[in-house]
Amino acid sequence: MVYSANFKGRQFAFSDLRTLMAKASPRRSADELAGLAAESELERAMAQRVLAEVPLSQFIEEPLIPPEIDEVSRLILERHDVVAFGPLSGLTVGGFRDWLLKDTSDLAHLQDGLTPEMVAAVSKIMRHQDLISVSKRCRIVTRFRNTLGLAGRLSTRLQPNHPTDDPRGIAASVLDGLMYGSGDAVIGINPATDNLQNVETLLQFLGDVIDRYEIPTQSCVLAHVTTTMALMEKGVPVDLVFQSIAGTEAANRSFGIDLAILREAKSMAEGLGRGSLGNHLMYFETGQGSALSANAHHGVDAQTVEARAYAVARELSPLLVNTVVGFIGPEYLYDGKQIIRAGLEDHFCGKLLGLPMGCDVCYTNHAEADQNDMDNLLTLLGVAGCNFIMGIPGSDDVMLAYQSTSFHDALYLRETLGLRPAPEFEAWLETMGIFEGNRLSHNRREVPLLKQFSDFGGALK
Amino acid sequence: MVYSANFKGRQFAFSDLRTLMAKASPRRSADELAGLAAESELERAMAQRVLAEVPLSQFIEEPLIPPEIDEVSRLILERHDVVAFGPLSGLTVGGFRDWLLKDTSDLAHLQDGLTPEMVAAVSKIMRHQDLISVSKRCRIVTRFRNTLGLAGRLSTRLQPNHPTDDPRGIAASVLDGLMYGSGDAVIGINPATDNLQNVETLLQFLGDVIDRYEIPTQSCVLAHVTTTMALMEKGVPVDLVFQSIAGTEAANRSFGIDLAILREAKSMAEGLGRGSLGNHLMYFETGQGSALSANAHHGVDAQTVEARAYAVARELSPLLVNTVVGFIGPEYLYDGKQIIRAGLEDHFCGKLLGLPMGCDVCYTNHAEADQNDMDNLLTLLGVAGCNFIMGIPGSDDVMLAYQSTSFHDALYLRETLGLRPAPEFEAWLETMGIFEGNRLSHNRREVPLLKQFSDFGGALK
Amino acid sequence: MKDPWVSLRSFTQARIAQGQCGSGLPTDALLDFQLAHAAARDAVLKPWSPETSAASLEAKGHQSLILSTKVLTREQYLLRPDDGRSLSNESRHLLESMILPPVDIALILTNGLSSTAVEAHGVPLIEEIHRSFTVTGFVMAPIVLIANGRVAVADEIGSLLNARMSLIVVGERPGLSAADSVGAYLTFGPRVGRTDAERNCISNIRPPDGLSFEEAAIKMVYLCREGLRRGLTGVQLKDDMPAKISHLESPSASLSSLAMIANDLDA
Amino acid sequence: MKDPWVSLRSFTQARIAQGQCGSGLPTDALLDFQLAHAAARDAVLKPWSPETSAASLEAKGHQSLILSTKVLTREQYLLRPDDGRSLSNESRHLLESMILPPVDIALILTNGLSSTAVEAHGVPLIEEIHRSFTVTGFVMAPIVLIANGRVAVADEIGSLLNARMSLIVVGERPGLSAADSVGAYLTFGPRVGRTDAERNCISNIRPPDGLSFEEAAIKMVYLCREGLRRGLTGVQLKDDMPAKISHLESPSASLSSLAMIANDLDA
Ligand code: B12
Ligand code: B12
Repeated sequence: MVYSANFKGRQFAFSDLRTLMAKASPRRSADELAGLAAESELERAMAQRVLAEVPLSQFIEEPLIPPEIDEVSRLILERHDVVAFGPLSGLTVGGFRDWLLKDTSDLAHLQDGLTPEMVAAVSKIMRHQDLISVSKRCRIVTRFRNTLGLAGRLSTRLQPNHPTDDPRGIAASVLDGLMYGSGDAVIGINPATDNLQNVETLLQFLGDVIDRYEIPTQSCVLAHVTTTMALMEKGVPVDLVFQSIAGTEAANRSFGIDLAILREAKSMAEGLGRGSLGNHLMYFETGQGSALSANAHHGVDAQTVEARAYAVARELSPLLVNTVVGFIGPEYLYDGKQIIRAGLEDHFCGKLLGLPMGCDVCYTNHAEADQNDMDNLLTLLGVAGCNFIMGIPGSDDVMLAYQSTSFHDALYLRETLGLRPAPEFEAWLETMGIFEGNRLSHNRREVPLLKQFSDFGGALK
Repeated sequence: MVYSANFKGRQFAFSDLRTLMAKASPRRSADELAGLAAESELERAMAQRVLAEVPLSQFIEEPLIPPEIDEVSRLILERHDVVAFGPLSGLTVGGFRDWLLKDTSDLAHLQDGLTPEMVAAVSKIMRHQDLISVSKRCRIVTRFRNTLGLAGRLSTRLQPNHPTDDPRGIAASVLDGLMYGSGDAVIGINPATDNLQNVETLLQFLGDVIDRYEIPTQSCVLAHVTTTMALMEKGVPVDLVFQSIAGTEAANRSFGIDLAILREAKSMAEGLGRGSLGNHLMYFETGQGSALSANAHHGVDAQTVEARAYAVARELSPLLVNTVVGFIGPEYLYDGKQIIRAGLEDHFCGKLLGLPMGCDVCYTNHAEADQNDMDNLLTLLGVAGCNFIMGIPGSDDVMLAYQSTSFHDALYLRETLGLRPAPEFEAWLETMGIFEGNRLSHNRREVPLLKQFSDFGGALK
Repeated sequence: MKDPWVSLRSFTQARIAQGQCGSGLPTDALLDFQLAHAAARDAVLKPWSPETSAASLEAKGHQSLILSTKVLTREQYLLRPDDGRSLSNESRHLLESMILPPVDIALILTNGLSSTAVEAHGVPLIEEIHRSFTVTGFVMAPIVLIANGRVAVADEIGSLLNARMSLIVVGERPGLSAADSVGAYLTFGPRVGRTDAERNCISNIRPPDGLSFEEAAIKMVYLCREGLRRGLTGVQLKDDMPAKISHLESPSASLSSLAMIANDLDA
Repeated sequence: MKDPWVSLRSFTQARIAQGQCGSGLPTDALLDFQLAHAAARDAVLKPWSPETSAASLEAKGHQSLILSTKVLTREQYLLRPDDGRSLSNESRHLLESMILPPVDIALILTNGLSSTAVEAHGVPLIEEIHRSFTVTGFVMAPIVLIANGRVAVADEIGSLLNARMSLIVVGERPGLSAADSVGAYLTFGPRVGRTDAERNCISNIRPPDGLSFEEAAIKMVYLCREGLRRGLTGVQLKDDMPAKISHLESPSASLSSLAMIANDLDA
């Protein structure tokens, strides 16, 4: 196919689909760093026009990364369901956007017919309001010990990190989070050290808390997947298996993983049979720029590679997936504006591909962003029906050194948009006297949890 | 009072309340242009700390602009209601923020106890989420021929401007707007020329449309107030009286107005008795930077001067007030980020001061902003309970040369947040076959209005 | 996808009858918009060199004077309106050093926010204005061309040119559909410190979609006559010119309109 | 305003028990946050001059070598990680021209994303590492100091220094509550093109709230021993060092820990 068009006598030509996709991307520093970005707003607008005319089927004909050299491409092509694609097969990218806006059904059923590249392509020609209103119509529900992703619900990952993994410090943050109603998506610790004994201690601690207070939620220690596998082999109880993933085989290898490892980890964890309501038990994080950072992007723009990571995730029926959107830094998403755009894109692409998509609404101190940008993205994602966000004491992750959403942010969003926690967790919060009608209870300072917790496991002595 | 504080041994001192207010303002180009802005983020953060400690009553003691030289200052001080202020009189600015967030009542009753400066001050130490959640709790309802500002409602001004005021072109845009459900706040034309006969023709035209189709709404031609007065004197029927206003006497004089003129215009229009449901009939537009542009800001920061304009508006019990937030250009609000912040501030301040606050969510081509920024602000204001936004065909005002919200934008917002037009107008839309359950009707292409309109007044022949 | 009333587009440049997909804009319309925005953004930073316009005017027999403001770049122009409102030191000294006889009108052209606009319409509009004022009997100062000016720079220039009235033609900010719009602002008794309440404005001059040069010039002559007679411009000077004068059937009708104005006022 | 469990703050720097106003953060907490953010932003652009550190090391009897990356400014550092990953031409030529004997460990210090961090901890940490490795019998290359480096620059340096293993100490991005955190990354067989899957990491070194220098150094020695023995670093090299080694009762206990490692491995 030839990709070109004219504007006032000026010819704009794009050598291939990969180049066209990159030039059609809304501006971001990652693509500029990679030398793939449009050179002017005019070139970008022209690329979007040309892209709108590309038939969706072209993405099957012209893979952006050859399947011969990349297992993610192979996965995408093998799993593409021609029957499900049927109703869309005659559409162009532009026609697909129109179709999405016109249709009024729940869109979750489309996933098998779509490839990440198709979804990335359509997102590139969508305004924020399009991304929001279409995402809102994709509800993806998953279950382990509770039910996540229902309409009108917003869940949170309680993230109680500590710079030395001191169990007392972690316990203090867990308590804080629970007292603010956080933790229905997962209570998930990033371990400061990947030491096996340390990770085991943390897993035991979280397991004990969940058991003792009968919290309808799941735990996770976000060590490298191979570390978690080593522990499962030793018989350590594991709820969710975490891994950072990316959209190319080479990028995943730079993370020390491949599809086989992930599949193996999943089946090991399934063998433990720890889910009570369902068996979704993988947890993945992603983020635009990680493949480029590993020099493993094959000339594909950051947003498209990101969408490809969702094909990896989809293959493993995860409980939770979130983009850590502003996590890495300004070399990939320069400022609040770029972070907000990327957050909405990632949420949209993930949802359309059938993922239980959450978002770590976040930024680092070296990016041009602040809490106000995060309030914007947070609110927009709330409207768009995001499955979950993070909950970190006062937004300040003292180990990972970045700012994400706080327990308070979740309260704000729930109150303002009338969203509620996962039903099982909500019931627990009411029983424990923490919530009272979707708000913090007035007698929260006297709830039994508070007293008990201080005695718990000696941790807080 | 002395305004100063220490940070790690560094002393930050602010010479007076006016300076403190300016330095505590979130960054914007207007204050930088005026030489009033904080010199670093650190100085800004320190100014916010010091400001948080200032008692609200200090704003009465230390007027930012002396009442001796400014009638707006006099108005503010004279109208300040000590009884209504009572419950707040012991609070500092910081304490006031806490109080606002803690309180759960409708806040509309506070207005008489508050001065613009107090409200501006507290807004400066509020994050976007604070501005949104507090604004949401202020419902200000006004009436002329319909009921505006009810909870769960979102109205629009239909703005059918044309570069030569050609009635056929204007009629075409009016039809377009009505067919998309726009126009319950007002059908309001900015006349390209201030020629008396021309303004009269436009007024007649709008009056005829409203009468003929019995549209429960009001019309306005946004000429200079003295032009509108001249026409009223001649007996021309006028629904709403429009004027741009600013927050200082000198700035208003540069607009060719003062309080006396506005009061006179209001009583002339009241004399016409054209409102059927109520007698709110003034319409004001404002925007940060206009006083500075007229060199009439007296060293006060742009956001505070803007809030003072609301005291002018409040005095005249308007039907509609909106900030035209990104209208002037990058010298006052540089980019999407600054525009979004200012939009949320203005809406918050206006609401807290008791105004039926709308927002012209907009930007110019010389600012660093785009439709995505506007989608953000639009959605955030929808969540915050904004009374109305603009409706312009395809966002493109072909006479004023800027981009605002479109008819489609209003549909998006209504659908996504479940907001509805003013009840009387909603009923009309259903009767006319344009809407069907808060959405465009499927048989919209056959509605009688369409056929009739083409014959109307010869305009569209 | 368009709506059935799309034919009404012949009456307006407004983006009406675009159709809809659900509550959204159809893709075509959205992409058109983004393209227009990209093009408009480019237009903003485009510089203007008054020399070319001076040469064109010269060719038509008009003398002109090139001045400069305190602005050096387009970026500065956007962020520092104050600099666009004042003459550079050299230009001020130049004017101060000239001995100028009193005149009726100081006519000024600046690119303002749109170089595209003054490139498209600047010279013919200035010519039309000059012709209209001259036939009506006004005494004109040399035409001033100045890059990167704001409206209020006409105050300083007008007073230094010893003019009773200043008339500045300025590129209006470029819109999405039209980047070529020009405005004209009149100020009686120009001097630094005048406010906008003391000016009159004629906006959206941009044939064929906006006001024509002839209509614009007639309106200017009308307002100037009135303004000079009453000794003021601004909100107190209402534009009550009857439609019969301004609605020209053909460009050549403009002379008779001008005659009407002259008669009206002299009466 | 604080919550009753505020005393738990003694266990963590995390902003727990802040209290609430409705669903919002109390004003005090919000303003604290904004102040911390303002301060952290300043820290990011702060440059670092390796010369001062070199002098301090010299004073303690350590030789060091100052190199440079392709990065010239902090702004460039932030936007061009690729430049932070490669040596400047001069530095590369310098190393290429030196004749270097094979060594076990190339020890490198760079400010990375936080000059504050390396200023606070760089020299004492490097000393502690050097001491620990030396007592355990490793042969060390001259210490390299390099401004504006990324982790992967250790690949190029390590290979040019003819080292079996590279160990780079880098300023981690500054957080809101701590701008002084340092990380260390180990790579067996350093050469350009190594991926992060082939490294090990020890992070959050920043006494008193993070890891102590002694504990960090012991862990490094442990991982290096293991890595050199097995001929790899990265995901396949799991940190299974028993807690009894790493949890030091006192700094002076570190020598006996090191001895334990040496014994463990030699056995
Ligand atoms: C940014 C970051 C990432 C980014 C890196 C991409 C990038 N371009 O920066 C992403 C999100 C991709 C990432 C991924 C992972 N990370 Co990481 N990451 C960080 C973080 C927050 C900052 C690093 C930093 O400032 N470096 C300094 C700058 C100047 O150096 P740089 O050259 O720009 O950055 C390089 C390194 O940071 C390296 N890197 C990043 N993470 C990791 C992890 C390991 C084990 C290694 C060897 C290298 C490495 O990648 C960057 C590009 O080469 C640190 C926490 C901290 N406070 O430092 C955790 C941290 C280093 N990561 C950690 C982990 C566990 C991981 C994962 C293994 C998680 C997982 N289960 O998949 C993955 C995979 C890493 C891999 N092998 O490639 C741990 C390491 C724990 C340990 N002691 O081993 C840390 C300490 C955080 C934590 N406790 O969870 N990470
Ligand atoms: C920006 C703008 C404003 C801004 C000006 C502030 C600023 N710093 O720029 C604000 C919002 C304050 C404003 C206010 C008003 N404006 Co106005 N404005 C414009 C606009 C959109 C662009 C002007 C432009 O690009 N100028 C070119 C740049 C390069 O010059 P500048 O020196 O930077 O700008 C100066 C002038 O634009 C001047 N100005 C702006 N509006 C007006 C109106 C009049 C009558 C005068 C004399 C001067 C004036 O103010 C600026 C600062 O000095 C034009 C529409 C257009 N397409 O041009 C309408 C326009 C000029 N404004 C108009 C009107 C009616 C008004 C108001 C009288 C409305 C009212 N009822 O109050 C007020 C008051 C104006 C006054 N007397 O001060 C009309 C004029 C109609 C006419 N033929 O007389 C126009 C054509 C739009 C319209 N049709 O409604 N305006």
